[in-house]
Amino acid sequence: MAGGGNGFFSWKELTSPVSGEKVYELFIGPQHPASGHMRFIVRLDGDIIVDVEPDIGYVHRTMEKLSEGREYIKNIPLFERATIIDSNNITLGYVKALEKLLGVEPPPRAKYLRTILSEMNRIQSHLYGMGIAGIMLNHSTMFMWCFGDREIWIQLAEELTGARLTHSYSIPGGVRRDLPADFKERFEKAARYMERRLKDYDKIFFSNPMIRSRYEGVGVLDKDTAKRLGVVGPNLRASGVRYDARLLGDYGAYDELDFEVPTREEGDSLARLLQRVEEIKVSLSVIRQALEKLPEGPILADEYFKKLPPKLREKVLKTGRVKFPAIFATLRPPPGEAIARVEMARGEVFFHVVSDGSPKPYRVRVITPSFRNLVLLRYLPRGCRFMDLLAIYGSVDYFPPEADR
Amino acid sequence: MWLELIIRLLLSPYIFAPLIYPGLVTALAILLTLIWLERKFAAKVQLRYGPLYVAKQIGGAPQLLADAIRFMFQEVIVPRNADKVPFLLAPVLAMSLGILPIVFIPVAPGFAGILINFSLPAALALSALMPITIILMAWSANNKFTIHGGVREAFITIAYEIALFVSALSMSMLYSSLSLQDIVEKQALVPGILLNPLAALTFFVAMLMSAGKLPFDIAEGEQEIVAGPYTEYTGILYGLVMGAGYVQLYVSSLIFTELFLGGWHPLFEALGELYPPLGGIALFLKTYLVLAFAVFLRCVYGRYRIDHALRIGWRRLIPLSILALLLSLGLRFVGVVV
Amino acid sequence: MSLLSSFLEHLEAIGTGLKYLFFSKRMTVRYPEVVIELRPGYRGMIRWHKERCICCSMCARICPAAAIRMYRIPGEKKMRPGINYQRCIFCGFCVDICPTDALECTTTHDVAFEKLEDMVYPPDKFDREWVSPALEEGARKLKVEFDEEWGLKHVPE
Amino acid sequence: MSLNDIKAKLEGLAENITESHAGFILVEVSPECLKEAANILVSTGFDHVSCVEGIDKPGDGVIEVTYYAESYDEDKRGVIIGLRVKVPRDNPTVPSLIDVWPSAFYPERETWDLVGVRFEGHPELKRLLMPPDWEGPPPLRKDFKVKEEGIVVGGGR
Repeated sequence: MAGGGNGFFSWKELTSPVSGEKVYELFIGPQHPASGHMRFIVRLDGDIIVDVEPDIGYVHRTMEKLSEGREYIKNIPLFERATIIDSNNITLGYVKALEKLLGVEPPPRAKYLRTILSEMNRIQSHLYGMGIAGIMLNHSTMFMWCFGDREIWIQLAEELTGARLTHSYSIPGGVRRDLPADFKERFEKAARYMERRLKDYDKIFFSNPMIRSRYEGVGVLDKDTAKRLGVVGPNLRASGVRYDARLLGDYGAYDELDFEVPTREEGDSLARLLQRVEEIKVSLSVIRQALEKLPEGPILADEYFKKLPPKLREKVLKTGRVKFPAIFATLRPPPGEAIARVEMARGEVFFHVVSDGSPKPYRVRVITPSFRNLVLLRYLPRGCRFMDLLAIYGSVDYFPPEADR
Repeated sequence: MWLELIIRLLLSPYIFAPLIYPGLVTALAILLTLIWLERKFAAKVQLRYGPLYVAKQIGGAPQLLADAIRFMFQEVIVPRNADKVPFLLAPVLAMSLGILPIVFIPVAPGFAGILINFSLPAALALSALMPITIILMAWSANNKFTIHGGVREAFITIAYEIALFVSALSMSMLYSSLSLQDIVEKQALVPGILLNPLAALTFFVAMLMSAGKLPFDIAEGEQEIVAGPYTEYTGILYGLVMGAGYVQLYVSSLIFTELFLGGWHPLFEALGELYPPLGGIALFLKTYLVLAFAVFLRCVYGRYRIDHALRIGWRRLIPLSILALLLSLGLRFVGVVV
Repeated sequence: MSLLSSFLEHLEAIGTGLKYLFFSKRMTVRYPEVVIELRPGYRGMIRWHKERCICCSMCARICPAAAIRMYRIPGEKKMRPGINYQRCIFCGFCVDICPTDALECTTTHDVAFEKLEDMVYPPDKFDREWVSPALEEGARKLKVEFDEEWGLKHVPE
Repeated sequence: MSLNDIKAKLEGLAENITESHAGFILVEVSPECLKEAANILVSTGFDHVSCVEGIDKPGDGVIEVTYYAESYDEDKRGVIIGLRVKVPRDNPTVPSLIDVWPSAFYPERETWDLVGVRFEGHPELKRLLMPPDWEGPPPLRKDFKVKEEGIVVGGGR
């Protein structure tokens, strides 16, 4: 029952109502120690889950509608708030689509800087997810360690962008800040620390037989079902599908960097968590390479940089902090539509921006990875034990605000 | 004259043992310091400070006192659908039953609240009553989460109890006595843990299960069932049920120390002449060490799934404890212990 | 065999816990007593320099949260910006678009308000220095250093 | 997978095939042909949809419903195919494609919730993001207005 197995999948079966004398209905959330901003309607037969209905929307902000009422540039901080722990990646999707509409290409250095920040976001977002997964099993040490070590990446991001989480770093045609002079050296120390800590994580959490017994073989997602359900991110790769929007190479500097996308075959909860650990290691190596190869040059596209008054241009070159040209307040892309896909920490984010030539978008469609992974919360826990629900929830790394938008 | 009488009365084992040491006062002191220590340990491992601002100079040690006062004055809410009498009675019962086994536990030769030759089974039997009160809480609160927790508690109880009793029995077999006092006396030179480490391991794990401490806080299961049987409790009643678990852990640790760690040896030889419970200081320190280790495990473990815990109980602990029993038999046969 | 190896893994986990119990350094920063000195470039509270402002209203136009808005000043022809910190999201767009650097991000971020109304800064109040209340109370300043062994180190200046 | 391949595959079904930009192919079909076209795409290897979108166009009196099909295969992953149908605004009904693409389940439910498009055959068309007692126009229709404040305090622009 658990995790399908034969690749057959039918929504009819999954949505058919379960009831009867033996069924015990529990409402997990929205006011519950572990539910997050959502509710699970769990139906149990003894200790076995027969049905889970995730009820989302508790942090829905109708971002797509709000975005229609604002000028293009104002939507960058708006969409950032869907996932503030992974903010550069989600804004990058929007900025990428906007750049396609505007026909602007960021300079190479800006691409590298975006990549560096994206990967730092990925690391800290994975740490966040692992920490939450830890506390779902009442492993408070994992929770505290992950959240403590996240601080390092937030600190680095703050030094780069000026804000801990809500970076608003990528703008059409470039980025807002240049790299601080001592960034490379500070990053190297942080990276070495992180690599060492990952070994301790392994000893106290991932290799701990107690934790393994909670995760191993629980919530198995096989390759075919993962593909059919349109799952993205580490959850997909832990089931053996080598898919990553970074491999498309159409954003950031990923086409010039050498990195391996790790995959796992098991597809169970442990695989999903270990997948994140591997991805942290990959991200560290990507940032290292990006810092190594970082080209010199401007960080804002020339067509916008030229529009600045000469005095400001000098200042930008001196301080490394971009000033916006006045045109940014009323960007008018030509009518048309563009899509963009960016690999966030939790998977691929999809943006579709429609322009009708006015300074406000006609329609912005955003599908976040958590929303696409939502189906897992419905599919995986079936047939598992009640306590597995939270092991699975933790391993899927579902982030309600991101899904609700 | 009166004063002397009162002092003599106070110092007599029948008053001193249940009231002061190892009884109520010590239990309360342990309760207050142990929870603080647990939080401090967790904080240190997790690279933070833990309770601090209640009294910064002594690391926030009176934190639990502050918490207790807060519990005391918090409103006690009784849910409308709850069965009121058992709901209110169960926490009190849990605390009393938790602390009751102490009267059988000697802290020095001949120094116990009730001195009998069957102190080991008597103490274990009394502490085995505790789960019933937890199930009573769960049932009377009439809430889906509490009932789920109560069922879990019932499952867990039968899984650990056999192992707990058999491993204790293996020690009494080794020393051919059911009296804790005799068992301790025979460990004057070699503590029991060296002779039968297997029994010590099974007893310790079963003890963690009985007290519902990590990794076996399954009945409480905060992440799944809010607080299990304790979900509906507030104020001082919650304080009682939370304390009951720690008291139970204290009692089991006392028994563990007497069975495996040589009880009041070696300090008793030096101080016992003066006043017997002074020798019990060694017992106290050892017990505290056991307690500290038990609560330290919170930093290392999460929570086992219920079927895993049951499997550990039935498939691992029970066979291992029977093996420990055989080991004891073998040791007796060889004549290691007279 | 698997029993033994799992026993060893248990021991390793406990050992790691003990290692951190005895040999570890806390990462907490005890905030009101010490304050982390933020690096220049941090996007904190926004300061307006009245004398540099040319009243172009670009800041109000780009503000994504409608926190900066233009105020009509009685007796003056031009409108001047004021900010509402109930709404401000500290994106710094206003600062970046200001052509004359009349707006500036300070590194003060820990300001507290007693009333919601206090968070509205019309032009006459907007031109002011920001002081961290912790520093005013005499907190020590710490600098963040990176460290291979403990991640972040907070060293006094 | 190029534009011409798709054109060849969907010969006769599609009303219009355009490539908006590299890697983004828009295929317009009639609602009757939607399922057939989707089946062809699945057999071509576009095994999941990332998104279902409804765009309200009151000017044309239609709602455009688009399924964005993606593939995990290495040679096709650079391409997104948008399968677009136009349905009348006053009765927007589209056959549900969850049997073809199980991954369309939640996006379809969301589109029903926020744009008000009915997906025939969808077993669970109930509120997903909006509150269960929500009434009134679907929020992503253009006649649902969000009031935005002007940039001047005490008066319009």
